[in-house]
Amino acid sequence: MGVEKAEMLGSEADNVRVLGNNVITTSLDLLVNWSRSRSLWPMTFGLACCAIEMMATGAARFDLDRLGVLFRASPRQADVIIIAGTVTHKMLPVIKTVYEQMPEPKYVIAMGACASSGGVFDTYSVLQGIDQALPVDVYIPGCPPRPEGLLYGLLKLREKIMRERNTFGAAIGAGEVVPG
Amino acid sequence: MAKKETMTINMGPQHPSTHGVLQLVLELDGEIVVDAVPHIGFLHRGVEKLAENRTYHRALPLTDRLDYLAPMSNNLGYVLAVEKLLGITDKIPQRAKVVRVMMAELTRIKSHLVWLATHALDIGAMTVFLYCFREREAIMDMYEKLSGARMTSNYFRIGGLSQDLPEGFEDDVRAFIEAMPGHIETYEGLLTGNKIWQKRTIGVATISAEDAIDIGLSGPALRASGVDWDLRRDNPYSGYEEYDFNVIVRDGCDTFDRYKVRLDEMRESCKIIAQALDKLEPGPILADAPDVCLPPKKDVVNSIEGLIHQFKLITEGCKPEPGEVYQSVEAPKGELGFYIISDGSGNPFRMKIRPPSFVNLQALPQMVRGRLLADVIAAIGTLDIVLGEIDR
Amino acid sequence: MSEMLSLSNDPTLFIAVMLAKILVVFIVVILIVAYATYAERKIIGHMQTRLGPTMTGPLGLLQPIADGLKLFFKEDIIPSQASKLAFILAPMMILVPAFITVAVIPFGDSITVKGYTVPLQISDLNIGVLYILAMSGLGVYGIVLAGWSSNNKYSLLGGVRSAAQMISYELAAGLAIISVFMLSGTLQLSDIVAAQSGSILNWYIFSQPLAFCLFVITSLAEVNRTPFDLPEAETELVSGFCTEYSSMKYALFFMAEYANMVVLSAITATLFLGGPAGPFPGPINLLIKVFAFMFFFIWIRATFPRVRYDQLMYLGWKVFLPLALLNIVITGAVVVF
Amino acid sequence: MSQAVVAKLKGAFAASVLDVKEHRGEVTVTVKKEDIVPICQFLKDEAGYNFLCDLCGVDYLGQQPRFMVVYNLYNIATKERLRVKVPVAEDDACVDTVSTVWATANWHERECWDLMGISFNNHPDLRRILMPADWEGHPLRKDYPLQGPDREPYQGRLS
Repeated sequence: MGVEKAEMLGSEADNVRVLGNNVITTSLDLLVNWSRSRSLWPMTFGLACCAIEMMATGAARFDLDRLGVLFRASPRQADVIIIAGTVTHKMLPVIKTVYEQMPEPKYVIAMGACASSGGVFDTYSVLQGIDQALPVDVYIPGCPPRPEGLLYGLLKLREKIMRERNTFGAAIGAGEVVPG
Repeated sequence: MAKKETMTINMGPQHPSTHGVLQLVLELDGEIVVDAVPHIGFLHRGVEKLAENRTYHRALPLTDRLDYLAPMSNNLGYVLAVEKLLGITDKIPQRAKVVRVMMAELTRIKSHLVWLATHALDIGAMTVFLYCFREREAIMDMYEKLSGARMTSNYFRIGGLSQDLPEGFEDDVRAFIEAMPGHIETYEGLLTGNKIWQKRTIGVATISAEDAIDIGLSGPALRASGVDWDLRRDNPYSGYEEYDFNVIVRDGCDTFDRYKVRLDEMRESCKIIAQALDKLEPGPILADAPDVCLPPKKDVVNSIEGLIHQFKLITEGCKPEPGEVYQSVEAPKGELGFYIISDGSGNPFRMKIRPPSFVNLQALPQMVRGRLLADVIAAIGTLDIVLGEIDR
Repeated sequence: MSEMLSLSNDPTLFIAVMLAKILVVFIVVILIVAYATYAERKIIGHMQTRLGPTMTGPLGLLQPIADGLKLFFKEDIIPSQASKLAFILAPMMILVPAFITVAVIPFGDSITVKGYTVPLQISDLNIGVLYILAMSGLGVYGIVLAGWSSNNKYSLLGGVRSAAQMISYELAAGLAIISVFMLSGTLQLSDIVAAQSGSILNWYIFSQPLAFCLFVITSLAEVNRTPFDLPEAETELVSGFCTEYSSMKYALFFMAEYANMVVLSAITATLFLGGPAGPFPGPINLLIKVFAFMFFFIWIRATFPRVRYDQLMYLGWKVFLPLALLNIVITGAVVVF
Repeated sequence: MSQAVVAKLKGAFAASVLDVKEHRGEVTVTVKKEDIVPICQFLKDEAGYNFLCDLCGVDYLGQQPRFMVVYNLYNIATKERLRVKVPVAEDDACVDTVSTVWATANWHERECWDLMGISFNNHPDLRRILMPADWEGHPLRKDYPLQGPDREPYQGRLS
């Protein structure tokens, strides 16, 4: 029924058409979104100063583990890549490779001024913002951002994931995720 | 005999234990390292070039981001070099000197804590990591009280300090240095006597004194090879000659001794901080050199003269006479040098930074050749490298 | 004494009871495995002045479920250069032996169903101990296969390390157990438990303290836990043999590690601590002992650094093996004279 | 003390020492580039400057010769410093390597080549070190734009 309805509406995106919007799919989406947002495993991937602040966030006082955040060393097991530090032209191909190695769904957090815009390093070797290469979900300002900033960024990412639709459908191969 | 095949393995730039973005190309024969070639530059941000395009005051924040584990040590090296270039080294007030020493030593503790945390984590002891970060947070709080930032403090100024110590700061420091030796005991309790830790560190990644000098090692890594050299004592700066402290030297040349040297250095730092606290007396915090020093913030926001003064100094910069100086400080990782050439303008003509980690990292291949893969991790940890200053 | 329930005297009931036992044991083990991850994060967290998961569900209790669901719904990557069949097979090959080992562990005395005696044990093999050794020997193939089929050098190193490690420690573990059944005179686990019944002093931990220590340490090595977690040493080999695994396959590895931990705790409890003997009903006693061992494993992980590969080999072949042999000789002497 | 070393150096390499300067208590000796290796060897063996702190290139764009290679030396026994400079012409931007004297010079010289474009004869492994291997140009030269050659500099800035 949901399928027909969506087709009739016509205005809905193609990918929502497959499973549609009904009580079952939305609650399944909710379940998937809930699990994804509650278990965000970032890559152990530090570039510069921000990486130290990221470590501090994982340490005792802020304790990312409370949110279910567990650092994984292999990109294959990670859900989110936190670009923590300055991205140089020499490093960019590596970051792209790592990003491509991550399984879908994957998210990108640009942590700090350098990752967001190049920061103070407006020079020949620095990429002026990782958004030139990767689709960034959350930007965190600061040089470096405080741990609270990173926590807030992760919570914002959670909200964003919770707004996604057709996540269950995408997981079983029907259509694609509609970003929230 | 069958032909021996080696395997080339690429460690980094994305690897959990290369301390950032170091890339090591290892040639392995089974688990034995035949050769290791470090590749650096993945964090090259052009700090030296950028500094040439900025006035002396505006280049200061860049130094925070070199060795981001010890920002105040970098600040100190830079301001000392510029002061030397300007010829105002004698004019720095006593209070500023004492606070500089105190903060530099706190920074040393902070840097060593991160070193111990990551080194232990690399070898597999994860609890030490969290304990060290717990103590580090106390220093971070002090940093924040003092400068408003947890890491990139930018607190020292050419000619003195940016602002005076906040109220109650001395009590915080005193409480910290009273508690710190106990915490160091805890780390030692977890590691020093631990048989596995000893097995993993004693006799690992050795380098003789001769080789160490030849390759340019400095700081704790050199002192653990039995070379008695500490810039704080041998070429004192910022009034270090007035403090009573021991230079820790051990002659085991291995990872374990480098570990012990750094732990004992933390204890010595506590002693220096205690002496600095006793020396702390009210007084000016900026040198009496208006053509060089930025005016106090309250003048900038309250009077037009102060504002113009600040504006002129920031945009045009202070102008040292043409010449060149090399000033080095004993940073937590070794000799941190600033070589600055002035052409008489407001920007440094050339600023070369001598980063200790850059030089220390050169020793890595000869430390790990013929050893096991797991020792590479220990060797990287024991050199205490920071990619921010290696690549600049 | 009523008759033992078997396939010959009441086939329907026998199959029903068997299935019920299997189901219950399976669910219990799965639950323990899921919550062992939670317990590990919580316990290590508290040891490290942290809290561990708190935000997902009350006290963070839903954390393992969120993790599991997330992994289930994630994209499953099979690297193009991987050897596909082996790559898919490997996680199962490591998980299945872990689970089927549970079949021989007695988890209580017998109960009576419709006048028949039903032992609280899925299958009372007369070569139970050998079966355990054989199954834990199978597990290593999963890891080696995973390491080799991923076509990744880190995985390969992890696989090779684990093969060497498991082979050397299997031997020491096996020899440590030999002294136990030299005392009991049987390979049947229910008989070994029976031999330890009566008093707490009959437990083999008291008559075989050396064998007990050896077995606990070698079992740490067999389940790849700190300080012997070399095959997946995160700071050396990224994620070791499971570097290339994502999604559900990775979850299987994750579960296998904890399942192995549960199984080895249960085996240790059975062989040395009297199995289900104790003040409470049998299964609860066994669970208490299993949890105690798991707590011990977690505690070790929070405390010790990792040993190096050559040191591990040295320990296995030059320390544990001779000690185990010595123990056998002494036990033999005591038994004979 | 450093002056004594300079006098000794002048005695041994009279023709090579071009200039001696003192600024803020630091002695700088400018020498001819042809003799840099023997001079360094002399300073290391005879004068005890066993520690090469730093080696870098400086670009004096518009002057002749255009480049200087600067060696900052240190004597661990007497705690003395000395700076040796070598002028290098643009059309022959090439100096003999001192990595045979101090092994530490290896990476410093690579960096100097990478960022300043001064090459070193007989260097064991002269590759780019900080920039990618396929990078064009030498960024620390004064005629290299700060933001790189392919990017228009932002106009609304102060410096």
